[in-house]
Amino acid sequence: MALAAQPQMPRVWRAETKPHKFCPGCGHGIILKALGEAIDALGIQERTIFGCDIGCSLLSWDFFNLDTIQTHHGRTTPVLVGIKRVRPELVVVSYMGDGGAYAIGAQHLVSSAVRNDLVTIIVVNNTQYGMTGGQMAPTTLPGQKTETTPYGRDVKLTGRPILGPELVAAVAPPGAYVARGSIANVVQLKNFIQKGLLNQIEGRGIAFIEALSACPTNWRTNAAETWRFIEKEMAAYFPTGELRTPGEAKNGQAGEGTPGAPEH
Amino acid sequence: MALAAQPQMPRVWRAETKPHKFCPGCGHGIILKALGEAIDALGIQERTIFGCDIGCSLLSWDFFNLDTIQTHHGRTTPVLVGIKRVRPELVVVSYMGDGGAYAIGAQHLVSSAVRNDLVTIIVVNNTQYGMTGGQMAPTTLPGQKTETTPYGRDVKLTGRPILGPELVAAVAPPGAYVARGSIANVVQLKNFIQKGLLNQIEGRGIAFIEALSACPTNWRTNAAETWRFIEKEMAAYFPTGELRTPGEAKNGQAGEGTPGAPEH
Amino acid sequence: MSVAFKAITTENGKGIFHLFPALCKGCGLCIEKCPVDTIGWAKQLGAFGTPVVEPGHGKPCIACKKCQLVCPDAAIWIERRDGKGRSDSGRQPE
Amino acid sequence: MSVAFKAITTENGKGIFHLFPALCKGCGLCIEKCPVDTIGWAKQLGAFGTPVVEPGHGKPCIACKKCQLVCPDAAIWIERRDGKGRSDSGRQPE
Amino acid sequence: MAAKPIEGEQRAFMTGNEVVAWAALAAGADIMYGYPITPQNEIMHYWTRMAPRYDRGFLQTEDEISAGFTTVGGVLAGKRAFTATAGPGNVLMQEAMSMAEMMRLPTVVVVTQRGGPSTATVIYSQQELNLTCFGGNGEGLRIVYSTSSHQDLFNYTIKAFNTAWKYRFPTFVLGDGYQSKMREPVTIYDPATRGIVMEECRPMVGLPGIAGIDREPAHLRNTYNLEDELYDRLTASIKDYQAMIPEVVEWEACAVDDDEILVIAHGVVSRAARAAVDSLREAGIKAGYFRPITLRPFPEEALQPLAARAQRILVVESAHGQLERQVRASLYGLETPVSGYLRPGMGITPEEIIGAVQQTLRS
Amino acid sequence: MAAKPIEGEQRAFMTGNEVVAWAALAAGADIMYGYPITPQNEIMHYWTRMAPRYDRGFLQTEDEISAGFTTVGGVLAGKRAFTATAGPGNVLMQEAMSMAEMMRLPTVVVVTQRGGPSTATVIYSQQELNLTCFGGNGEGLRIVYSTSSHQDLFNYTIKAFNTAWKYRFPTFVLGDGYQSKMREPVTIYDPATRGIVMEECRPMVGLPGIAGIDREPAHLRNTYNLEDELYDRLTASIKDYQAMIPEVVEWEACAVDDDEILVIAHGVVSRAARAAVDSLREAGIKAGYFRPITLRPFPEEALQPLAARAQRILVVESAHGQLERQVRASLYGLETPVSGYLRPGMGITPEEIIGAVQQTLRS
Amino acid sequence: MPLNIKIALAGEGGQGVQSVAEILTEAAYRAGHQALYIPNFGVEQRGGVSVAFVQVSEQPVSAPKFTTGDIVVALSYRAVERVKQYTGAATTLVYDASLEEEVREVYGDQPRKLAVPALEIAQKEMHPRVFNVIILGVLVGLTGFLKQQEVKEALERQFGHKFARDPSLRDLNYRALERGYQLGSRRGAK
Amino acid sequence: MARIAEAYVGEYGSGKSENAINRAVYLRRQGRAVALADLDTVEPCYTLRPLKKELAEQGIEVLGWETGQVTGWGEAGTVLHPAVRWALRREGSVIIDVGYGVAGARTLHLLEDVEEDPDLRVLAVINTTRPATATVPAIIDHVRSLGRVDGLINNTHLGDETTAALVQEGAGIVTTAARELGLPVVATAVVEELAPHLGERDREGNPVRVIHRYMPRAFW
Ligand SMILES: Cc1ncc(C[n+]2csc(CCOP(=O)(O)OP(=O)(O)O)c2C)c(N)n1
Ligand SMILES: Cc1ncc(C[n+]2csc(CCOP(=O)(O)OP(=O)(O)O)c2C)c(N)n1
Ligand code: SF4
Ligand code: SF4
Ligand code: SF4
Ligand code: SF4
Ligand code: SF4
Ligand code: SF4
Ligand SMILES: [Mg+2]
Ligand SMILES: [Mg+2]
Repeated sequence: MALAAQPQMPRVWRAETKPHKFCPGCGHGIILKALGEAIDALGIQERTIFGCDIGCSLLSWDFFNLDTIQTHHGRTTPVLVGIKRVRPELVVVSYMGDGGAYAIGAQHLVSSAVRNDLVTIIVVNNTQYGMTGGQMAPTTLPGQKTETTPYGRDVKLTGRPILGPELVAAVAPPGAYVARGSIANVVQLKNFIQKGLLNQIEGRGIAFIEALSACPTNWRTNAAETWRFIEKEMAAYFPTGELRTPGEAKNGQAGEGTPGAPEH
Repeated sequence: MALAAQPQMPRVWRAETKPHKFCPGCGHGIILKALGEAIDALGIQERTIFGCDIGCSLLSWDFFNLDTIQTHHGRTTPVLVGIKRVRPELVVVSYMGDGGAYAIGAQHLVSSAVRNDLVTIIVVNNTQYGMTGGQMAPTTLPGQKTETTPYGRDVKLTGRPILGPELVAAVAPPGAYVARGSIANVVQLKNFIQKGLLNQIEGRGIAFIEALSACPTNWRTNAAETWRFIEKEMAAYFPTGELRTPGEAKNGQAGEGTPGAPEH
Repeated sequence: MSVAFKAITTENGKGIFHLFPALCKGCGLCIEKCPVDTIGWAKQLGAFGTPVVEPGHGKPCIACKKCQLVCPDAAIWIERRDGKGRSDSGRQPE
Repeated sequence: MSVAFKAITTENGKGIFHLFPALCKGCGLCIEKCPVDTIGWAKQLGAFGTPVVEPGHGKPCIACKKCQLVCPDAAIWIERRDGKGRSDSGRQPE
Repeated sequence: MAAKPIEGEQRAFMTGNEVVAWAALAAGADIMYGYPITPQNEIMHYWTRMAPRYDRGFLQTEDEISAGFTTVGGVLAGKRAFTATAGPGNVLMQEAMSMAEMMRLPTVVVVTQRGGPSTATVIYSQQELNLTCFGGNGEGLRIVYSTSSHQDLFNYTIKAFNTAWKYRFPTFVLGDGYQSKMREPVTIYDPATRGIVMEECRPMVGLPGIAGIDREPAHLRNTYNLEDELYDRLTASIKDYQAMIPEVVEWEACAVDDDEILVIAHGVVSRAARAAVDSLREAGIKAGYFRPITLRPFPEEALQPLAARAQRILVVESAHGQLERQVRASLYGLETPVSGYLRPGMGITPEEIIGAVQQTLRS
Repeated sequence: MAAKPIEGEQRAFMTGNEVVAWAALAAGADIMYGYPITPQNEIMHYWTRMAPRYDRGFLQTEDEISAGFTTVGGVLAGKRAFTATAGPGNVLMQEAMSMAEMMRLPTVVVVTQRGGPSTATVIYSQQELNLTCFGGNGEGLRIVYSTSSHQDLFNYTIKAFNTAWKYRFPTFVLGDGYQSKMREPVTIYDPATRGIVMEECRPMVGLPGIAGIDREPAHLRNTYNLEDELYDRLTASIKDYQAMIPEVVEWEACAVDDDEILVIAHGVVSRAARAAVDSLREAGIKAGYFRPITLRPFPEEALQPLAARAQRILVVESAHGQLERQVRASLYGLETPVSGYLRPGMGITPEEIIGAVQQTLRS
Repeated sequence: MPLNIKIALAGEGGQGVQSVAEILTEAAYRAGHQALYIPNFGVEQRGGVSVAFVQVSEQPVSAPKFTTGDIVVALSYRAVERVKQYTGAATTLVYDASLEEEVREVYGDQPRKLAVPALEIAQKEMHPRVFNVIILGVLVGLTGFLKQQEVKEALERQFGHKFARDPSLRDLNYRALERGYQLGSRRGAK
Repeated sequence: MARIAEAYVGEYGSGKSENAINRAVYLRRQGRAVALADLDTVEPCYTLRPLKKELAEQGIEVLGWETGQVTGWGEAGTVLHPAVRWALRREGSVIIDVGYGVAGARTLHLLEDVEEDPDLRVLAVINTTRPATATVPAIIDHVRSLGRVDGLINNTHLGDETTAALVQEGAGIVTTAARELGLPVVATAVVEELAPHLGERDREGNPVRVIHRYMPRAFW
């Protein structure tokens, strides 16, 4: 069937497991398409390891023609850091939800950022815990109803939405790449992810990309409302763009001296 | 012994347990003096709960005439948040080392900052793990020799010193108080701590104070070298001052609307 | 490649609209994003028993590929009728 | 208060230098911080078998209280000879 | 405080997770701290809906470590605080519970067991027995109630608060995903109408008066310098634990007068065991039934004579021998052959147990 | 790779922690991941000093959770990776080890037991037996070697890597703070000179060739949808575990031909037990000695006949009955009276054991 | 009687107790004995009393710590109290002569005592730093299972790099060892 | 035969699923083509999924995943089956089991055409033995919190302990509440064993629907 039209899936997608298992209209598919295209563009399929978390990201455990490890909730980055330290030639991608990244795994995120670990972390911000049925996440918007904020997120008691990339940018050293994209701008998102992979490949440092995503199932939104929630509500709290690109100096960061402890 | 001279310990210090257990020249004593004076000044001895971590901070478990709970490594803030949520009239002070705060307890620090928990956190930055004999901490300076960086901290492999207050400032909402003081400026440090306690008392939000401290034992420094290390080496990486004071608006933080999920 | 998907192919305006019913989940994200509102629900049902989409419900397609871009399931492939569509990254027809 | 500490009291320059040997650990932080370098090691040993400190090794004390401020063990209390030293916060003599 | 959540008694039909939420309300729990995990989620969902109405607190923490330590904080402050978790969350909960074990803090944790190890399944198992009874780096100085029905979930959730605050050992209500999701009738009640007096919750920090002036400060620690100090501390706790056993231990038995084979099961599996024993008796097979309700302390004194009298013992559990190991250790010295019908993570029906009994008797 | 860390054999006088570091070097360990904690610190300290010389890696992580999961990453990548921890760190280590247990990952963890529960003491205990053998939400499908001397520490650290990679169960070397900190003579050697061949480490991810083109991708998971899927997975692992037991189980016994009282102890306490038994024999008291070396799998087949022959059994341990519970469960069916000399967190001397034996014989 | 000796040493953090124990045990090991040394290490080491347990024997050493020592050494005020638990009827208590008063208070008329003026000798005749080497000498003299030469070699292994930089240090240490040896062997010879 | 489209909403554990299943079976036995959609997004794997095979054998098309089909129901898996979203576009009758959740009936929003479907009726299932819906005011509050509701179903029961009197008592409470809400009571649901005691209509005159219990089997 020589020239029959075929879906323009990224080459690294595993067609045998498609259609994938994400809900209709789930942002995960769009983000994984952007990731797949970035991997294709860089030609790194042979040396890329994909790690997914517990959360809806785990549904991608058989998504790619990549060696893949599905880990524990919040623990994907440490597993991949463990791999990267002994196999630096591999490109490791840590894919997780906002709960895994900013709640239970926050110490790993902070520490990998501080160490400037050579990993590319992609965090799917869907403003709640998708897989467990829609509880509050650190990213939940003020007033947003979730299963654990049935009367709306009360900022006074539970805080305001966490700004993940801003957090990473505050602690990551020069060489880090930090950005926030959105499924509402796929070309930009793919570009951010590709730059993030390149940052790792070129050994400059950590790459952290948050992707604003959609969870129509738990938001209970139709397509029009889904786009509105991402492009209006979420965008009001989570500005997209690049926060740190390698080469750029960092405020309040002293030079590269090595004073060390006094010698005797 | 009516008018015999007595040490000018803060009233809230427990004289029966003095001399305290910290090493000669340890910065902990100076910071706890500043804290004691701040508590005295605010007259809150009766309602203050002191929590100390595992690390040299635990040596303060019987330091004050305050109800005190010594917790686990990195877990002091959650314990005190647990207390504060059910006894909001109490003033809770979470006292810990840089390892407890920025390594094993980083998820709690980030989350309390995001939630704007009403706690006052004091982190003693002595650039390493004092209690366990001087291993690398997230705060260890580039090139500094520790028991786990015997050839000096290699920035390429282990990262650069973490900027704790900057991290908290990046995620804490308006109402937060964030500062970095130093035992090299005790008056300022006491002032920061007092403002931090007040921030909690007035219900504005989290208060986070990092204190640059000395660990002559593990630094293997004499008094002159100790001061030099704090005032020169450490100061080069860790600028002192207030990073966030309540009232000040925060960059990139949207207004206080409550969009929530779309209503129908 | 051992897997092949059948396309429903429709020419419309500047574009050749290939829709893969085995992939389309009927989420409607593409419908909302089409700048000329040409995408609408088709009669045909997709793999999951949902309607699939088709062009022809609005102004002619301008082959901007927005729909292809946002589809979470790679269920759309837009070829330009002027033949430039083959420059996409991703799987080529075999 | 059930605890009392013995002081070694020395008058020097503008200050009355009270040193509590049961508290002083001989760390030397005060020595380094004295603006007039008046503090030095005394012969006397403190509670931990270390030397304690005393004024009189440099220029006269200016009662700036820096030494008291930095002492981690509250082992120094500086009174001003003009009597203003009692305004400190903290425990008063009883 | 706001109105009573339950006036008098009420017969109701609900899921097990709701039962737990109602029980905690009825027990006067002041606050729930927790991190979402299946299959306990609806305990939190219901609690968050109802808590504001009755002036109770809730805090969703960043992980189970924090859920455990905030719960520790809540009880230190003198409040009836609890949390709920399962599986990997229960693993993380152990750090705080080991602190509670050392410091004798009356924490209450509801565990809804799921498959293990690791993420495994979110559905069901009895594989968290070892973990709940002996998790952490301590000696298992804990109280663990294993429930088998919604009525149990209600009764023992209330009782857990009282046992915890009376004896001051961390207390666990061990349920499972099936019980969490099942619906069945239950009588929910205001404990007072049953003459249940809730234990007073005395604060351990934040006591009245100025510390060091009006009273000694509370200086609480879990760290000791010397082997001997720790040994003395533990010996005192172990003594208290031993003294508590006769007052706290609970079990259930039936058809054990003349049984040739004694079936031992706990939790939801004990329902199937009970039904199997009834059927076997009808078929003329002399089977007996024993169910430990407290897994810690284990009812070994009650079990020993029953086990000695039987000719065979069959331990039935949805785990690979966790209960069986406990039974063997508790019955050491007897010669009654023990075997196990062990189905890690699988539900067990009466028919299966009947089959296993027949198999055992044949062998 | 750089030069061999040890050429041939060498007699040395050093602390136990140094021994572990040398053993890991000699075994060809590629990397240590870890978080500082007493009393294992010097393993890390020595490793960090020596690793660069022999081209080995080290990563200090943010906590023990990360130490466990980075170790998991290291072995997934096909490298001989290990970590070391103790006490509260061991509690946190269990989350990653439960993943290793489910996914059959050859992680190696050195545990230097300290007092428990909670922070307790940094000194010594044998209280982490339950935790190391059965920690996590699983079924204890692990291998645990309990060492009693520096020579053991060296031998079993090397062996742990081989057992782990051969059988693919998480493997633990269970030491304690006394062994960590004491100095005594030890022979360190290059395994090759003793004919020990290190098991090959095959990667589980990052395999050669393009996934999906040259080969199937490695898609590794620990999550299952149905009870049955999990059951099948566990049943296969349990079968492998059972099959491995005869090849892996290890123990030591002496003076057990005619003993009236059998003294059972593990780890460093077994040294005192051995010395006590020798003294008792000299004094004409027929005492015997048994030491399980693998605590998981437990050498029950070896112990049963010895225990059956004895008139009394005395379990001696620096914990409150953790070994004793295992002994009772393993020996169920025998009637030899078992008692325990249980000293949680305390060192035990031969004199004490002699006293306890005499006490037991008198009672 | 076969050699089997248990020594507990205690002092303040800076007094070099652990060094003495380490040098002693390593020398014993190299001299062909079975030897085991373990420090006590607690959380409150900071400011706590430092204790070392040394065992030298013909047989493998069975337990790392012991309940009663043959020789117990107390080098500071707090150490006197701290080592009481290791002192039995047959124990020889070695202490710095400056602690006479405390020892009398805590031990009453303990039959076997050896007061050593090590602090005074170090401060007046030598250097405060070699205080612990004097104590080492005392123990070598008192126990008699090591030759002075063996101990000197152990000192070389421990401090050789320092001696190389400043040869006068070697002489100082050897003198301290010798002085202690005399103080100890006089008593040991009894 | 007219197309029937009904969505069952209500409290967690109110008996929505049981009523939805029975309704689907009833319609199927009338010879209709019936699709039963599992819209439970919070805890789906415990509701319809285990019964899917059995219902399918009766010719009911169950829209929703089977537990074994998606890895990730290892982690509860709220993953919505695409067909569910489009349930209202199916030919034949559609019965929708709407899971509980903060969104209440707003979950229906996940259905395409939900606003336009002329046949759709949203029915709130009420069990008065549940504390949150035990009294008239409680029911009114609850139903108002759900959003769109077109009718009530009295599903008062206590499992095996249900009596006809209890059901009748529930009918009284639900009917009173319905009157205040201005909504019809579409039916009183009763298990088959008790159906003879009630007859065609309950004491308030509401039609009686006979319920066969499917759900308990979901667990064993
Ligand atoms: C230790 C532990 N705690 C809790 C859980 C339960 N759990 C599974 S997924 C999840 C949240 C998922 O949310 P997020 O990370 O935001 O991913 P999403 O599903 O939204 O993509 C939780 C809490 C778990 N599996 N392990
Ligand atoms: C879970 C756990 N991991 C590790 C330790 C060991 N530990 C005790 S204190 C400490 C580090 C202390 O460093 P820091 O927090 O910086 O405090 P400092 O002693 O420097 O004041 C560590 C790693 C522990 N007690 N618990
Ligand atoms: S629940 Fe939300 S995040 Fe998860 S697959 Fe469905 S739409 Fe995507
Ligand atoms: S080790 Fe360092 S931080 Fe700890 S008490 Fe001593 S000087 Fe202070
Ligand atoms: S290519 Fe552009 S214009 Fe054409 S159908 Fe797609 S979105 Fe509409
Ligand atoms: S975006 Fe894709 S899956 Fe969704 S309706 Fe359009 S073609 Fe179908
Ligand atoms: S008061 Fe000032 S001048 Fe006087 S001794 Fe102290 S530091 Fe020196
Ligand atoms: S700073 Fe205090 S403790 Fe240190 S030497 Fe001076 S007086 Fe003594
Ligand atoms: Mg999410
Ligand atoms: Mg520190």
